[in-house]
Amino acid sequence: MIRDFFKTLIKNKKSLSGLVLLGFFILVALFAPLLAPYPPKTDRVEHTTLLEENKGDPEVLSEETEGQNREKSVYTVTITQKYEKTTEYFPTRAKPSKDHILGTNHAGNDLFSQIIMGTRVSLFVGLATGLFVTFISLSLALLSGYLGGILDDVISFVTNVFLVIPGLPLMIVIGTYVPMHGVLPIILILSLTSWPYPTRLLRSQVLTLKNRDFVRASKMIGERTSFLIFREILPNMISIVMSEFFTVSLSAILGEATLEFIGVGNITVVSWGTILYWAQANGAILMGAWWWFLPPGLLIALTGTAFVLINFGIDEISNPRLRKR
Amino acid sequence: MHADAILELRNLKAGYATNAGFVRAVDDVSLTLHRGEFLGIAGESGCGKSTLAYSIMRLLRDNARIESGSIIFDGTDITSLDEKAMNEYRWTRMAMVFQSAMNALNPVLSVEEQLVDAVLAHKQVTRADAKKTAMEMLELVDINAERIASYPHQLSGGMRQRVMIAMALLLKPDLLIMDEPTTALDVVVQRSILQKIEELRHIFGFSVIFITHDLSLLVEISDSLAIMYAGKICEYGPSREVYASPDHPYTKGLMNAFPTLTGPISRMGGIEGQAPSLLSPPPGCRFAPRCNVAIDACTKEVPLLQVTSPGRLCACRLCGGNHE
Amino acid sequence: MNNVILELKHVSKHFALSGLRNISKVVHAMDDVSFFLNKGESLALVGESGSGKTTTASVIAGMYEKTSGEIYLDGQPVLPFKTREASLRYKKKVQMIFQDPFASLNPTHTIRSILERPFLIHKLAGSTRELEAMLCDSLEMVGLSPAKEYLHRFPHELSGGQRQRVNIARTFAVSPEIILADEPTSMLDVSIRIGIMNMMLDLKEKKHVSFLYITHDLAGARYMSTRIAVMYAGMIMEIGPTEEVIANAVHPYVQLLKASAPAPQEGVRKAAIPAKGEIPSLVHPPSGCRFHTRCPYAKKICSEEVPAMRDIGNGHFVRCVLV
Amino acid sequence: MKYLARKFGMLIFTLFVSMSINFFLPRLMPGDPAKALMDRMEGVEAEKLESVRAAFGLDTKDSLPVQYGKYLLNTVKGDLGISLSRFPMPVSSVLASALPWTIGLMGLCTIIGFSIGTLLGIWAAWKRQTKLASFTVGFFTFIRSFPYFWLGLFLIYIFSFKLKVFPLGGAFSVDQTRGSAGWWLSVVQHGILPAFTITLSSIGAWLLMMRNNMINVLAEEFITLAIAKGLPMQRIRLMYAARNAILPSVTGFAMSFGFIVGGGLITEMVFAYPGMGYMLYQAVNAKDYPLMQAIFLIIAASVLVANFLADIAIMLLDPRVRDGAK
Repeated sequence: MIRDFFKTLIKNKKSLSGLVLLGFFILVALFAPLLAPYPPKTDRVEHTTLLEENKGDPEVLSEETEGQNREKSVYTVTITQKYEKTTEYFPTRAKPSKDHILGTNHAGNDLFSQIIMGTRVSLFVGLATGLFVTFISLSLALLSGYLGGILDDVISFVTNVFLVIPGLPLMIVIGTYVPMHGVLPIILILSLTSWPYPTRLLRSQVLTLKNRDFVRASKMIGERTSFLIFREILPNMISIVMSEFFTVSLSAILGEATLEFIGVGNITVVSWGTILYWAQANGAILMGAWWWFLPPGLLIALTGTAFVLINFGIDEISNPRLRKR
Repeated sequence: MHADAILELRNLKAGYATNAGFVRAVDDVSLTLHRGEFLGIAGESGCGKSTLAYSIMRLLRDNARIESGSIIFDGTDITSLDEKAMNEYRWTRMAMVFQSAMNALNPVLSVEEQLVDAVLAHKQVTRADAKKTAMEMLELVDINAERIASYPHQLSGGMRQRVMIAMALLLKPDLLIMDEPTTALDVVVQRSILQKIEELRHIFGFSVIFITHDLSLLVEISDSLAIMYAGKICEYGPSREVYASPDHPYTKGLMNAFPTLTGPISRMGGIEGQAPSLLSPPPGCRFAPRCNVAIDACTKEVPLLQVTSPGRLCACRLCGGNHE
Repeated sequence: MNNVILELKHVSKHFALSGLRNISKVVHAMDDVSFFLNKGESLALVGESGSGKTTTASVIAGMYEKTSGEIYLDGQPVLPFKTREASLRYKKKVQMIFQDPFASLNPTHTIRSILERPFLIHKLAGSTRELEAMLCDSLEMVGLSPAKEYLHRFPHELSGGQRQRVNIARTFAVSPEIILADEPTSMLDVSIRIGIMNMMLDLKEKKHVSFLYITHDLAGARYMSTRIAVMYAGMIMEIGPTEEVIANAVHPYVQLLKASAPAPQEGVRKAAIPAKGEIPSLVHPPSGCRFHTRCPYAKKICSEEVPAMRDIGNGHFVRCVLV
Repeated sequence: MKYLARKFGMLIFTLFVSMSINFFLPRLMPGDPAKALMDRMEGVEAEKLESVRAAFGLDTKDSLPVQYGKYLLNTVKGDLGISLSRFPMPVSSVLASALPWTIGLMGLCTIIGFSIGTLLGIWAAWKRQTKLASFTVGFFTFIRSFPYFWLGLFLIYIFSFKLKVFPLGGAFSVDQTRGSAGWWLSVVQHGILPAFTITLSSIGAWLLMMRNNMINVLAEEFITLAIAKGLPMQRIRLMYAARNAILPSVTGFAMSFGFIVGGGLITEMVFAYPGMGYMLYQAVNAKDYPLMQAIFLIIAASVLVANFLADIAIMLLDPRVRDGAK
């Protein structure tokens, strides 16, 4: 059935283009280290050449500065070898050029490389949050929708309460308290604020399906509850679950960028959001450094568009009224 | 055009586009309805009877359209009218009652607003006068005029359908089209509404096209009967005659498909198989694949609707008619 | 009587309304319902929507827990089930056909995976080959042949009539003793209804099952059953041998139902039916006889006390004080 | 009325939950909260630290429930503690200076965004076969994928940096006397870009919601009946279609309000617009915890009130809700 779902998804023009776009970003993220011309956090390139064998003690033979950004030193490292190392520092805040197609930032990091590597973080945070939230909300929805009773009352009540507490300010406040190591805290904070809506939506879907005759018929022949939930109800929820997954992922990507931009996230990580943070912190606009802040935003929007397109396709599949006639 | 005909359909073709192709739900239908006549159209789901009703009111929307043929209402071919001119006919000359009053009534407007709306759209009267007309009409369908302030959800299923009927008769139309008006109702309520329609017909003298899948109902209440199968009319005639001696094998099968409340209980037959898809109807007679008296020729030639006896028509090569 | 297979004694089912504002409000879906079903017999349960006929079937099926009363299968009180084994044992004997053929087959499963479940759950097949044979048999039994043609299909590839046949095949898979048929033909096209009815009648004879046939159509009930029970607003109003109840309806409601049913063979348009109105709210059912608000013969006493079931002989019972 | 009472109860309870989050959040941090705070604020003067401890109720020997009770009481009375970054100003007076700007900007933008989006949605559904309608829907869908703040950056770059038609940031010109005509003009000038950003990015949500609802409603039988009745198209579009289609939008309005307020806050940050959002930004950077938490509380409260108002609107618009039938 999942295979059928993707088959219909591929047949739909909108969702197909969304899937292609998303696939492109995933490929970029997977092969980022190969695609990025430089490591994202480096500000220089070093060339080292072996000059001669040497039997003396390690020593620096000569040191000179060539121009503004170039140093040259001749030294021996061990007792046997003599090297020449050329360190070339990247210019800072440089315009796009042949060497740096999207220029460099205030620390001289290559922005193109940062953007490529940033795809990883943004996409990972988005998809991981989407996956996590979908799992949580689906579990809650099945529990509360199928089992009903007091559990349902409690879950729906809590859902309704958290549904109206504004998410972004809450994320910011929590984010400033939580120590940021890696990207896990951000995923957790994003999840914390985005579970209520999908939970509510999925729960109402479970309630509808639960009362469908095919579930009652299965119960009548003696199926266990687990079978009813996972084999009878769940397969009928694929499109709505997928649609929720993409919606949550999109808002997580936007949310991550926003938190990073404000400086609440982990600013040492290279992501689209932190690129924008550093751009803003260093007055990129006032310098007219469009190459610094335009590309990350455009990429966020393109990723978002991919998700939205996929969801358009899903909507058209599951709601015939929206189909183009 | 017959002198006393209020409506005449000539070779009407209509249908809707789907992803898989065009579904011609009404295929070459010709019918005449006389003034004051009660015509029943019976057919199973998907036979095109609703498309036929919507065509007459020119209500086909989105992907649905009238392909060809003419609908002559009181001497005018309304298929050629523009929307503005068509609106002169809608509700003043012909009105319609839908199957589900719950879905057909606007849930956020009161009964008053919805009734008054219809009057004000066509008549230059004050709001108060329109309301007075509406209240009188509600009383006629046995609803307390004070209920005019109600919203649809505050009424029971039967009352909603009565409101629909009151709404349809507000402007005293010449033709009332009823698309399965009682299918969603319980049998007792259904009966009382049918009686009400009869009563009102004697007061106002309108003609009725009554569409339903329930043939047993039609035999009792309609003057004439048209049986539809897979987009075509296969038999037409006075109700009692069609009931007493059906010509078409499909009609015969249908007549043998209703258990009765009186008389001996005998094993009934029904009809084997299922109605064909209108996307790719079978060649020749569309009923041939299910017909137990079909011969080879039936699957090759389309039978035409032919007069078999005065006032009666049948589209079957085995009941005396000719064929293409 | 050792011929009785199923018996209901004063069974009631009240649904609590959800939500805080409706606390303490209940829907009286089924009140004081008593009847029995003989082995191999077909009893029709007739009523309009909201009469409680589907609730009755669901309570017997164990889908809803009854509020009060007792249900006996083979003379033993059953429900609620204490163990899964007890539940399975019961379901092996009592099966249900659902009304809507479009909703009662899971659209994501093939006919095979739907139909093999009862055999697997109740461990009826010893081997895969045996299972295959059983699947084919049960499809051919309901007139879907060749069976292999249907097994790999999805429900949406079948017509309404074919789906209802699959449903019936599923209920018969466990060789039950009782079939609860909840308006099995009401959503089907007129021309194929009678075919499904005939098939059920044949299966009843062949498999020696008892039928509780639920319907709103009096004529259909007459075609299908030997005894008939008429429900109104959650209560049984009249019960007895089919021909007798239909020919000599005693309860005013049953008379009304009879007068309302289409009857083309009678030839003339019938006189106005006496009663008006619709089934009352079951949250606040009328006091006394539930029909008194619509009854043309109602007296003062009718609104005061609930009439008891009265035996008028020949297995014919009526719940009306005027009889 | 029961409906309103229930909604009001929900409002109060949610407010209580928000306050509780505020109270427990610092206490949920691992280890001793006071020490954790001190660690985070190296080099803070002793008196500031004291006020932090006081603000969080960490200076007392009271038990947790007593602290909680005191906190709730103080909050209800409007005592939100002392700001750290603007020491020793009380948080409430810091907020008082920011609130009018936010209410002015956001209130206006929300109403404009909702109105334009909803009207466009009605239009896009009615004319959905046309190219222009599909293009509009596509355009706003794309816009919606941009983060609010980035859209702000982009507009500043184009209109303020390149074209120099609008100021770069702030809410008014410091050269003008407060309250003078010139000052008001500068307020408008400063407001246009942020307002445009918020409106532009919020329109998409309303448009799509309304369009989808409209398309669903247009397929309903009561629309067919309205056409059959020969009603004027304008009346069908508004009283029959839009009147029904707007109901989910109003509910959605209430729910998305928090999101839009959030987006608006970020927009303020980009434009250095001296409202709640910019203040939150400053508070985050200065680790001014009492101010931050108070801002969260104020935003939560206003979103909740907006929700309540939307519930009232729904009640007025939908007779089924009024009767408790839905």
